[in-house]
This record gives sequence, C-alpha cells and structure tokens, in this order.
Amino acid sequence: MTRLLELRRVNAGYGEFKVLHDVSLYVDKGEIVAVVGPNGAGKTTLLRTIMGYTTLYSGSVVFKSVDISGKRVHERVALGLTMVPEGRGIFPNLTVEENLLAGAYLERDKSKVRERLELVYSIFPRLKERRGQLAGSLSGGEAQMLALGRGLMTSPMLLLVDEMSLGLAPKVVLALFDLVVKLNKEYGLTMLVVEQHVKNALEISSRGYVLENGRVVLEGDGRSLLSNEMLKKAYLIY
Amino acid sequence: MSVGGVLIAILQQVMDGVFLGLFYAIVASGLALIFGVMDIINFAHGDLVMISAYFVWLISTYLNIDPLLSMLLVLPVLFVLGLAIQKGLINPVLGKEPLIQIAVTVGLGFVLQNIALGYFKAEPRGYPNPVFSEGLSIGPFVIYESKVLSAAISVLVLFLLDQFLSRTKLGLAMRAVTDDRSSAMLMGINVGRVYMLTFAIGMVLVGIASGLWMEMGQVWPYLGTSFSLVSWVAVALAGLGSIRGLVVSAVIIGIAESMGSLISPSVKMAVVYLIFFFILWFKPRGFFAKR
Amino acid sequence: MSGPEVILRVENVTKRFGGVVALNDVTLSVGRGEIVGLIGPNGSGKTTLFNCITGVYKPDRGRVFFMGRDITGLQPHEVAKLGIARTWQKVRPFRNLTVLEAVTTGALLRTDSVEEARKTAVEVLELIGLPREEWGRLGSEITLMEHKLVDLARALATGPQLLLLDEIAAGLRPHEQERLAEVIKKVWSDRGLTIVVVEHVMRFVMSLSKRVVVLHEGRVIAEGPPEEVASNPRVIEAYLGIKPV
Amino acid sequence: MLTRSTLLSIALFQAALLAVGFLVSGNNYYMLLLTQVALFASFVAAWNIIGGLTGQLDLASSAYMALGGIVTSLLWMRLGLPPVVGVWAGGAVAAGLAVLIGIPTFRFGVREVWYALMTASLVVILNNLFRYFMGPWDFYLPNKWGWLYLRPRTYFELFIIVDVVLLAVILVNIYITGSKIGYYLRNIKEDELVSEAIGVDTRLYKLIALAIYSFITGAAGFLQVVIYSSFSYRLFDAGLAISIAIMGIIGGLGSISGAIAAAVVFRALGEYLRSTLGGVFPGLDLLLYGVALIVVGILKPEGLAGLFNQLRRWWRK
Amino acid sequence: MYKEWVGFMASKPSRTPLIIAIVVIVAIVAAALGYYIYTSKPGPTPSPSPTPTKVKIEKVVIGVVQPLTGPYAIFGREAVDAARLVVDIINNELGGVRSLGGAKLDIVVEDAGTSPESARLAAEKLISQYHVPIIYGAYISRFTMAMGTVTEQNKVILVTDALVDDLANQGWMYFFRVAPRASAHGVSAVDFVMDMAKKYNVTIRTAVIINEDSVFGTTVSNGAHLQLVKYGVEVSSHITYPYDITDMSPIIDQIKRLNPDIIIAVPYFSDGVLFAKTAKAAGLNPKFIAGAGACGFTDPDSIKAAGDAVLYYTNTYSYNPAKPTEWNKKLVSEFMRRYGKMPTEAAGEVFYSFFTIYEALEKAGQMFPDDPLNPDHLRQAFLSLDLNESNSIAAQLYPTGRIKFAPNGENLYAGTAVLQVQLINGTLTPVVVWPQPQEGVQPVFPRPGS
Ligand SMILES: Nc1ncnc2c1ncn2[C@@H]1O[C@H](COP(=O)(O)OP(=O)(O)OP(=O)(O)O)[C@@H](O)[C@H]1O
Ligand SMILES: Nc1ncnc2c1ncn2[C@@H]1O[C@H](COP(=O)(O)OP(=O)(O)OP(=O)(O)O)[C@@H](O)[C@H]1O
Ligand SMILES: CC(C)C[C@H](N)C(=O)O
Ligand SMILES: [Mg+2]
Ligand SMILES: [Mg+2]
Repeated sequence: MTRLLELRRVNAGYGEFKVLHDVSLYVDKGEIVAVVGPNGAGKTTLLRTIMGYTTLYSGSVVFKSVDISGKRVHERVALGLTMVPEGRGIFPNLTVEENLLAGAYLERDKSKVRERLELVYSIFPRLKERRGQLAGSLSGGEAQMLALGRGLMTSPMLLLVDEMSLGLAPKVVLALFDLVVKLNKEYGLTMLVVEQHVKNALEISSRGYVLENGRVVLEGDGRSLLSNEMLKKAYLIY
Repeated sequence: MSVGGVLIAILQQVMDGVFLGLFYAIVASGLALIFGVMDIINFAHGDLVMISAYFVWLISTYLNIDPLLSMLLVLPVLFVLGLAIQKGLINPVLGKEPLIQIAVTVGLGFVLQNIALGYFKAEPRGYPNPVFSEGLSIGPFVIYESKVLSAAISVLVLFLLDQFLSRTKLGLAMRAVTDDRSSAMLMGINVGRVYMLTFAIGMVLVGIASGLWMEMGQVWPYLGTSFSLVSWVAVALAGLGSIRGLVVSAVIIGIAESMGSLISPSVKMAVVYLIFFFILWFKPRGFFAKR
Repeated sequence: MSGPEVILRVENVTKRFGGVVALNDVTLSVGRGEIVGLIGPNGSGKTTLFNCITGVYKPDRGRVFFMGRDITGLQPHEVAKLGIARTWQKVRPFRNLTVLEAVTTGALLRTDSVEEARKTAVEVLELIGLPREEWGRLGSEITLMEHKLVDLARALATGPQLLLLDEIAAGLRPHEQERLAEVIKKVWSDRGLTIVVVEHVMRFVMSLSKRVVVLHEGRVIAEGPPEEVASNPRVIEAYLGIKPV
Repeated sequence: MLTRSTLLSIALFQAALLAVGFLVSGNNYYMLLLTQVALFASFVAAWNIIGGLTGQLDLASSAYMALGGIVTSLLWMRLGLPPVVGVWAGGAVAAGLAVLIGIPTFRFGVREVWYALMTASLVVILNNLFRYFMGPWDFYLPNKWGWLYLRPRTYFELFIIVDVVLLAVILVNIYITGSKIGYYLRNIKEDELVSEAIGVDTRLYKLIALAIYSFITGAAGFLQVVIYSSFSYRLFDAGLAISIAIMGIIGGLGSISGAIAAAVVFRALGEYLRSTLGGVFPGLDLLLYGVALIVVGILKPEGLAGLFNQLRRWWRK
Repeated sequence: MYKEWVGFMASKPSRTPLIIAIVVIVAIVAAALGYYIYTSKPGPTPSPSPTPTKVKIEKVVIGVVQPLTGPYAIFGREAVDAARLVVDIINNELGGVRSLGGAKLDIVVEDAGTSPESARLAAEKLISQYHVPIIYGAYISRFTMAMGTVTEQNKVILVTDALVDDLANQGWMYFFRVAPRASAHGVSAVDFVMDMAKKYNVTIRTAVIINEDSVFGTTVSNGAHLQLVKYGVEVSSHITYPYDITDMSPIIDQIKRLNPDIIIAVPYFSDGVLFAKTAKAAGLNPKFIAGAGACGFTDPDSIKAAGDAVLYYTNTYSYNPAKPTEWNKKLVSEFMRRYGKMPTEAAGEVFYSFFTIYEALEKAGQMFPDDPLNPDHLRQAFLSLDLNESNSIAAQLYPTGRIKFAPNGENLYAGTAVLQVQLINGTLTPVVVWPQPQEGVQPVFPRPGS
C-alpha cells in the first residue's frame, strides 16, 4: 500500500495556544481511518492542521510524499485533499445545487460534474428535492447531507470528515456507513473520519487513533481497538 | 401652471430621475460587487471614483481625446491599482469589525483626497468638449445625449455583471467566498485571488463610472463625497449582492432626487434618504435581499 | 389530555416556507413534569416547531398555549420571560464573552442584581459539570460542542418551567452523552422542570423520556412510550431504519 | 482591588488633565485646543455606549449633538431659558428623536451596515431639513456670559465645564458596563436572537442604549455651540459623526479608556498636523491622518485598548 | 477592565457612591484650586508684540489664515501665493515699511482647516504663539466669523477677504474689509444687465435667480433679488442648490419651462461649469446669463473645463485683473511669471488688501512713531486712510480706484468689475466689460442667437 498522508511529530494550535502535541499518524491509500476522543481533545484541530488552517509550530504534514506543511489550503485541495468541516460550513446564500457545484470548482470537465451531481443526488434524494432552496434554510440534518455531498463533489483522493454523522437520523446514519464502505470499495476513496459513533466507525475502519488532550494515546487497527478494554469503558462501546 | 404643464414637468423630472438613477447604478456597482463578495464596508468608494476620474481627465487632456476613450485606457491601470489596494489595505481587514473597515477605508479616502489635492490642486478639472454633450428637444421634453449614453452603458455593464456572477464559475466562486471564506478554500478556491479579482473588477466598474462622469461633469478632490453615501444607499436598498436590485433601487433614488429638486435642490437628498428610511423599515434587508 | 396538568399545548400549527410545508397541522400536548422526546427524520419540522413555540417564527395557522395562556406570536423574549428556555441546534457561538458572563446574562432574567445572577450562574455551571477552568474562557476559545453545554447552562439559568433541547447531545462522545443525560435528569427532578428533547441519538432519547412523539414531513405520525414507538413499523420505515439496539 | 485601580486611574486621568489645564492656562491656543479635545473625547465616550457596548454602528452622533445644541440655544434665545437648564431639554429632545427613529428601526430589525447607513442618512436628512427651515445663516449666541449660560468668559472655565462632562460620561459608561444593562447590551452585540431567547428585550435595551447615548450627546452639544459661539444647519456634519465613531473603534470597541485615548491622540495629532503642516504642504496633514487611520486599523485592529492590554501584560511580566 | 468593574459592582456595591463621590470631590477641589491660581496670577492678556519705545522694529508679522484643505482650498492656496508675492515686492522693491525704519513684512500661514473650529484655533495660535498684530483671512465667512470673536477679544486687526455682509455688522472695532461685500456683487450683476439692456434696447421682464446655498451665495443672490425688484423685473423663481451638486438637469429643465428673459446665477465652482454645460445641452438660451460672484463662469480653470459652454457668460469680480494701471499690470505679470496663471479674485483681494495694510502701517509709523503697532493706533491709522489711484498702490489695484473705511470697517468705495468670457483670437478669454470695457473690448449683449 502507498502512504497517502503522514503527520510527523506535529505541534500545532491557534496563535499562542498550542493544542496538538507531537502528533504522528498516517493514512494509506484505500484506508478508512477513524479518530476518536473526548470533547476538546483536538480532533477538529487535527483535521484543520492537515488542511492548513492552524499554526504549525513544528513537525511536518506529508501528502503523496510531498511536504505540504507550507502550502495554503486551496493548494492542498488542488492536490486531492479536502475536508467536510465541523459545523458544516455550507454556503447559506447559495442554493443547494450551487453549493454542490461549488464543490466541483476545480473540475473542468462539465460532464464529470454532471455525473457526480447525479451520484450525490442519488445518495441523498432529499437534496434533490431541495435543490433550489437556499442552503441556509435547510434543517440541521439536510445541511449535514449537503456538506457531505459537497465534499464528494470535490472528488478528493483523501476526504477528511469532521463529525460525519452529526445530526443525522438513525436511518440515514446507517445508510451513510454503508455508503462510506461502498465509496471506499468502489471508488477507492480514502477517508479520515472523526466520528462519535465510535463503534460503527471503528467497525468500518482499517485503523483508528485515540486522541486525548492533544496527544495520540492509543492507535491500532479497528478490530483491536474495539476490543480494547480501556477504550470500551471510556467510550461505552456496546 | 396648467394641468398639462404640471404633467409635463413631472414627466420630465421622472425622466431625468431615471437617467440619473441609472448613472448612480453604475457608480454603485463597483461598491455592490466589493461589498457583496468581500463584505468590506468601503467608505472610500467615492474617492476611488474621484481618483479614477482624474486619470480619465489626465489622458483626455493630454491626448485630447474624449473621456470615453481615455476611460478605456484607464481601465487596465485601475485593474492593477485595484490589485494593489486589495493586497495592501483590504486584505488585512477582511472579516474584521465593520468599523475597523470603515476606519481604514475612511483613511484611504483621506489619503486619496489629499494626494489629489496636492497633485492636481483644488480646481475642478473637466474635459471641455466631450462628443456627447448635446441635448435633444422632443416637444416640451429635453433628452441629454450624455445621460442616454451613460444609462445605456450602465444597463449593459450591469447586465453583463449579473450574468457573470450568476453564470460563470468565477462568479459562483465569488459568491461562495462571501458566504463562507474558509469553506470556500475547501473547494480549492484560491480565496486571495478571488478577492483580488473582485476588487480589481470593482475598480474597473469604478473606472467606467468615472469615464461616464467625465463625459458630463468635472472632477475635484472632494468629488467622492458626492457619490459615497448615495452609492451606499443604493446598494443597501437593493439588498446584498443583487445587481438587478441595484438597478431598481438606484432608479428609485434618481427619481426621488429629481422630484426632490422640485421642492428645493438644497433638500433633495433629504427626500432621497427619507425614502430610504421608509423602505428599510419595511424591507430591513433591502428589496432583493436573500438573507 | 387527562393526567397531569398540561403545561404546553400546540394546536393545529402549520408553518410553510414558500412551497415547503415544514409543519402540517401539528397538535400535541406536554404535561407538567414530563420529559418528552421529539424525534423524526431530518427536515421533519422539529426545529421549526421549537421556533414556533419560542416566538422565533409565527405559525401560519394554529395556536400555542403555555400554562393555559395563548402565546402565539409573542416575541421570543416575552416567551422566555414566561418560562420557556431553549437551546440551539445550529450552534450560535459567542466570541467575546466568557463562559461565566454568558451564563450570568441568562440568570439576569430573574434578577436585576448582577451579583445574584452570578451566583445562579455558578450553581448551574457546577451542576452541568463544566470544569471551572473553562469558565473564564472566551467563547472564541472553546469548542463547538462545549458551546452546546454553555447554551444549556444559559438556558437553565433563565429559570425556566419548560426547557426545549434541540440536539443537545449531538457531537458528544457516548459517555459524555450518558453524563449529560444524568445532568438533565437531575435538573429535571431538582427543579420540577418539563423538558422536550429533540435528538437523533436514540439511546439518549430513550433513556430520558417516558413518552416520545414522532414527526414526519411536518405531521405527528406516532406517539407513545419509547419501546412502543420504536417498534412502530411506520417509525422504523421513516426514521429508524432498523430497530435500535 | 482592581476596582480601586480603575478608580485610581480615573482620578489620575483627571489630575493629569487638570494639571495640563493649569500648565497651559496662560496660552489661549492650547487652552482652546485642550477644551476641544476633551469635548470630542466626551462625544466619543458617549458613542461607546451604543457602538462599543451594544455593537450598533451608529453614525449619527453629530445629529444628536447638533439637535441638542440648537434646541438649547433656541430655548435660551427665544424663551430666555438659561442653558444650565436648557441642556437637559436639549438632551431630551435629542434622545426623543433618537428613540422615535429607533423604535421602527429596531422593530423591523434593521442592523449592521443598514443601521450605519440609516444613521448616516439621518445626519444628512436633518442637515437638509434645518437648512430648509433656518436657511444658511449662522445664528450667534447672545452676548451674555457666565456659568448660568455655561458660557464662561475664559477658556479655562469652559475647560472645567467640559471636563466635568467628560468625567460624567466616563462614570456613566462604567456604571452601565457593570450593571444588568451592560450585560444585556454586550449579549445583544454577540447575538440578538440568542439574547431574545434568554429573555432580553433586545429592542428595549437597544433603545435604552440609544437614549442614553443620544441624551448625553445632545446635552453636551450645547458646549460645541459655545465653542463655535454660533450654530447653523452645518452642525449636522456627517464627517464629524463618522470620525467620532472611528475614534470609538480605534480606541478598541467597548473600552472606554481606549476610546478616550483615541480621541485625545487623534484630535491632538490632527490639530498638530494642521498647524505645523497645513500651511506648508496643504493637505499633508489630512493625508498623514489618513495614513495613521490605516496603520492603526490594519496593525492594531483591537485598537488602542489592545495596545494598553499588551503594555499591561508586559508590565506584569 | 470590564471584569474589574463587575467585580467592583458586585462585591462592594455600598462603596461605589462613596468612591465616586471622592473622585468627584477631588476633581472639583482640584479645579477650584486651579481656577484660584489661574485667576490670581496676572491676567493672561496676550499683548500683540509689545513694542517698547525707541526699539527698532525689525519686521512686522502678519498672520494669514486661509482654507488650504477642504473644498475651499482652491481660493486659500491662491491667496497664500499672492500674499508671498506681495510681501516680497514690498520688502524688496519698496524697501519695507519706510516709516518703521524699513521694517520688513513677514507672513505666517495657518490652515483654516475645514471648520470654524479649526479656523478659530488657527487665529488663537497666531496670537498666542506669534503675537501677530494683524491677521488676514479667512475667505470663508463662517470661518472668519469664528476668528472675529478671537481677534476682537485680543485686539488684533482683522482684514478680511470674506464677503458676507453680516461680518461688518458685528460691532467689531478691529475689523476691516477692502473687498466689496457679497450683496454688492448681486447688485452689480443686476445693474450691469439693466445697464446693457437699456443701451442695446432689450426688454427684460422676467428673471430666474439660481444660487448655491451657502451664506455667501444666498447673500449675493438676495442682493440681486432686491435689485431686480427695484427695476421692476419679475423673479419667476429663485432656486438654491448645494454647491457639490452632481446633476443639474432637473434644475435646468425647470428653468427651461419657466423660460425667463435673464438668469442671474451665483454658482460656486464646478457647479458653475455643470450649469453652463447642462444649459447648453438643454438648449436653454435666455437673453442673458449673468453671474454674480460666480467663480465657475470666468476663472481660467473653469473655462478650461467648460469650453465654449461659458461663452458670453459674465461674472462680477471683486478684482479687476485688466485694470490698466501701472501697478496692476505689474502685479498681474509678476503673478503670472511666478505661478504660471492669471490671478483670480482670491489673489486680487490679497493684492489690494495687503497694500492697504502696508499703507496703514506706513501711516501708523508716521502718526504714532513711539508705538505704531498698538492695536488702537493701528485702527486709527486704518481709519485715517483715504486712498486713490494717484496716492496709493492699493487703490491702483482696486476696481473702483478708491479706498476709505467707514467706522464699521467697510470700504466706502467698494465695487466690482464685470468680466465676460469672449472669444478672442480663437481662445476663450475673460475680459472686463463693465463699468468701463477694457481696451479694444465691447460687451456682447444680448446672447447671440437668443
Ligand atoms: N480558535 C481557537 N482559538 C483558541 N483555542 C481554540 C480554538 N479552537 C479550539 N480551541 C481549543 O483547542 C482545543 C481543542 O479543540 P478542538 O476543536 O480541536 O477539539 P475537538 O476534539 O474537535 O472537540 P469537539 O469534540 O468538542 O469538537 C480546545 O481546548 C479548544 O478550547
Ligand atoms: N427558513 C426556512 N426557509 C425555507 N425552508 C425552511 C426554513 N426553515 C426550515 N425549512 C425547511 O423546513 C423543513 C423542516 O425543517 P426543520 O429544521 O424543522 O427540520 P428538523 O426536523 O429540525 O430536521 P433536523 O433533524 O435535520 O434538524 C426542512 O425541510 C427545511 O428545509
Ligand atoms: C466659497 C466662497 C464663495 C465663500 C465666500 N467667499 C464667503 O464669504 O463665504
Ligand atoms: Mg471538533
Ligand atoms: Mg432540527
């Protein structure tokens, strides 16, 4: 397997406020990797660091064997990396469809854009119903679907998803996990997800990291983490 | 005056108002674009028009060509100037408190005014014989060439702008950036570049407006103050980012101003702004506001 | 409705947004002291219902009664004063207030003394279990999920009779949810609150509420004790997908 | 203890101001300048209530100032009401108008830029209306002097009056900040919808802030008339209103010490530049003033208050 | 700071009033003390350069306050240029003030800024810092009014180039104005038109007056209005507008509908050009368009901007640049040599006002050799002047050729010239056509083709 992403002893944070301490992790091509941890552990900060939103004090972020530590966010996106942000970050004054089209901003081939649009609509039929509505007036769950859909429109090599199933109805969550597996298998989409459904997430992941207070305290493949007693207790995996 | 006379008077004033409004629309368009996309409260807009009008005047008198022609020569200069201003002044205050932006842009306004004052002196400067300086008398009505021209160019440019924003990818990117800057980056949108382009295009619109102005009037260092607030009011009435709305609201302002002139030209702006008050009370986010 | 006194009654409420009918003739009652779960697929109108109750939206049709009083169309602050507090699904972060200040502001609804309000705020924060070192932090320095807890604290500080919680547990880890559920139960019993919980996390809803109302496309499609609702085929079909664990 | 330190700083500030007053009391130029600076600082400090605390971009300061000043003057000239009494009426009229306009404005939820533009337009509207009804003329205050008319014979006494006003505005600011109103106002600044939901009558509190600010501004407006010795419709000056708001922001929103510092520094700087450079390189003074605004805006967007905090932190280290 | 106060308010509420009271008391006591000290020391009457007897006066410093920034800067800057020129001529060619032992003149320039407030500060500064005995300025009447209270209190002579009538009615003792007051401009414009109408047999029944709405514009136009009424001409409309107007067409269309015989216009600058251009486009063509105090019609720069739109427009002028006296020719050519343009009114007013000051200083030196710069002595010197073209340079520069002050400081022989824009050798040139046309020039009346 080829290494897609690697973080080497990363220290990062906001201004003077350091959040991540010596975090190292990697994602191989074709993997689904889960990051779990309590509130305020630094999961969001981790993803934001990979995208280049935070201050990196030391360490490096390597993507496709290129050190991207100095690159700006949109340059990282152009390399095939994108994120579905926490809090969704949809464009409230654009319609649902415009949001999705914005996702395919870098794609020049119009037919490919159409194809992807159809794919997203088939995954989230709800969005198709609401295609002309301003995204700002969507319900919480609809907005989450839109954020995910828009992430897929970018067609990245590696997709980072923060709080993937946040606010989605149970039925949709179940479908979503199936979908992730499907996208991973059929389209070879590699993902790094932050997820509160720890069990489901670890079940579909090849590997997982546990983050606490800005440090990686545990890592391993999905199955072994699932059976880790400490984790079981701390995260109430049933 | 007879009833017919009154009717003619009103019709003429409305006509004047429509033309004036369409001119205001083009003056405000740059502001609308910059505010709509970058959410920058630019109080130096009028002063940018002023500086640009000086450029037009310089070229016109130097080459002895019509302001509309020199305007074409000025546009590239303004484009570059726009890039520079964006990079140096606007970028650092993006997303900051609105009043910080006001402070910086008011500062910019002061700088521009006084550079103009120092360099061009205080005398108004105008091009004496523009091509479109005649008027047409049709029955009791007067139609001014320069106004018809500026209205036509304004409508055309605004139409193109509207199409550009709603139809093109860059337009979509601009609107996306307005909505959520950091998410836009996640689409691979080079936000910095979009901003620079926006400001530069805004400056081109400013250039067009100044060219049309120099076809009719003169420029002096404080010309900007005549345009700043009224442009803002047009943009606010229209509602954010709505170009079509801008045309409508600018025409309303133009008519209000022209009718206000009938009461007394000294208080015409009071009429304009009173109408602005009432409209905002009932449409707090402007006519065509999406938010 | 028989049984306990009805504290909240929503009667035939309809709310449209353009072509979208977000609420379609919804009628429901909440008894004093109840914890009611309100569930339903995404976009089924739960948040809209909260907005109609708290005065953020005015229903197109129908009435809302609180403690026997018609509160339809009141301003949100009037509703709050009467004793309905809420939390927000879309986190509305504050940036330049500290956590303590934010919660204190909530408590000022029932008193004019800042000092007293601060005491209330401290109590509530302790109850919720937000660590003390977080209290002095500015809103811009805490995480999105922490905002939700502060939101809850602020709502509680207003001294409500009825508390409307919109996906308060979303984004929390399971054990944090568990703890939150404990807190809510404690507040509920301590203060004799009535609570309506909107949540997609079934464990959370089920563990809290004795009665669950299910919305689907703006209509109430089921109502009853959790287990009963969870096995209702329509609910499974529309919402749950499979029976929850 | 911190409170005492704040009080101490107010006392120190007062002492320093008065000391400067004595030092320059022999020189009318400096005395007048000092008085103008202190009056300007009072306007900025009053603006802080609506702009800094409540977060409403109010650009109508000069409207209230002019209205209050003109009403007070007219009451004096027409009805013989001495300004010591008249200023209260002036303030009340200013506040009355502010509230009258504030009610629909806040009711319909006009906010942010729209509010800023409405208030900026208000200045122009009043300017035009007064122009229409009182013509372009300047009206001169009667040739009567004395404390009763808030129009002492010497600049020094005038300075004392202005200084008392400034002190009062500072204390009002501080009182509000620490009270329930202050909490509510700051919460409104953060998020109006959330404030509503926790029981804040946002319209009412915004009106309260607006009323206090416009009352103070209106009452102090007469002092502006005293400095001019005359009034005309030109007192409704959009540029002045904007610069008052800008001083508020340059000072650091919500920070009263910053607001006053900004008013003092910029007003004095402006005058210094005018008087040293105005005659040599015309316009250079305003140009530099513009540059200063830009530089402060870009480099120190948290305003002078930010600078103060930094200094304080550095001091403690 | 905020938190500090909360703590303060919350924890020790009872002490608040006490501490506030203490602060207030301290402040008041300090103030009272200061006031006591302040009043008990010898009064700070800033005496204008005390000149002990027999001490030779090296130079006389004249304060110049002019708007150098803001919308009126155009005038102020020209005035300052002119003042420099005149002072150089007096010092170098006339050898300074001879009766003061050849004392040189010097000027200190202060920017009047953009408000009366700053103009007043400027005057205070000149007096406190430089102890000037004479101030010249400040072109804008309101600014001048603000300055006047200061100069009067400090007994400093104020020679003004602001024209509004009211200035002379303030009962000021140390105030002098050589230039023709505003209403005289309006009167002159009407007199000129009616004079021409009689001469060329044109009937004039109706007029429209249009003016920018400043105090100046209003005063001038009121003067014209009254004068028109005197002549029995009907004023169909009197329109005012703000000087920074950007669209004249609603006004022009209105005037067109009224179709008056003549228009008396009192524009500022760019509005004057805008008026002319729009009137031309609209085909507005009354029998005559006369400006009063209308810089925007005849100033070289506005002619450059307006082109032939202002052909045959006239304007009353506080100064007659074409006056065929020796000194006037000299000053005009010196000014053109130094600054590359024709002097306009602002400069002209400086020319004759400064030479009047010069004559007054000479007079003071003769009348009061012991203390010539004493304000009351200076005042008497001014009042004793009676200048005409044969005995003074100043009068050679003045349109009417005579200068003598009334007790209120107003020139008894004030008057204006009228300039008309004519096509001379293919260039648009302002020429003097009234009261006496300059050499080789005839007024064009009525407007050709009307
Ligand atoms: N913009 C910011 N400025 C300063 N500190 C911040 C900022 N954003 C987050 N933090 C701090 O960084 C730490 C980690 O936050 P982060 O959002 O990465 O956590 P998380 O694991 O994603 O938590 P959650 O589950 O609540 O989303 C927190 O202590 C938070 O207070
Ligand atoms: N302001 C609005 N304008 C237009 N449509 C709206 C608006 N607010 C809500 N809607 C629509 O109304 C429907 C109900 O929305 P609501 O937010 O009440 O759903 P919800 O039940 O809370 O869903 P979720 O569980 O996803 O939060 C949705 O389809 C939404 O798109
Ligand atoms: C602008 C000028 C026409 C002003 C005029 N000189 C006055 O006295 O006010
Ligand atoms: Mg997070
Ligand atoms: Mg919802």
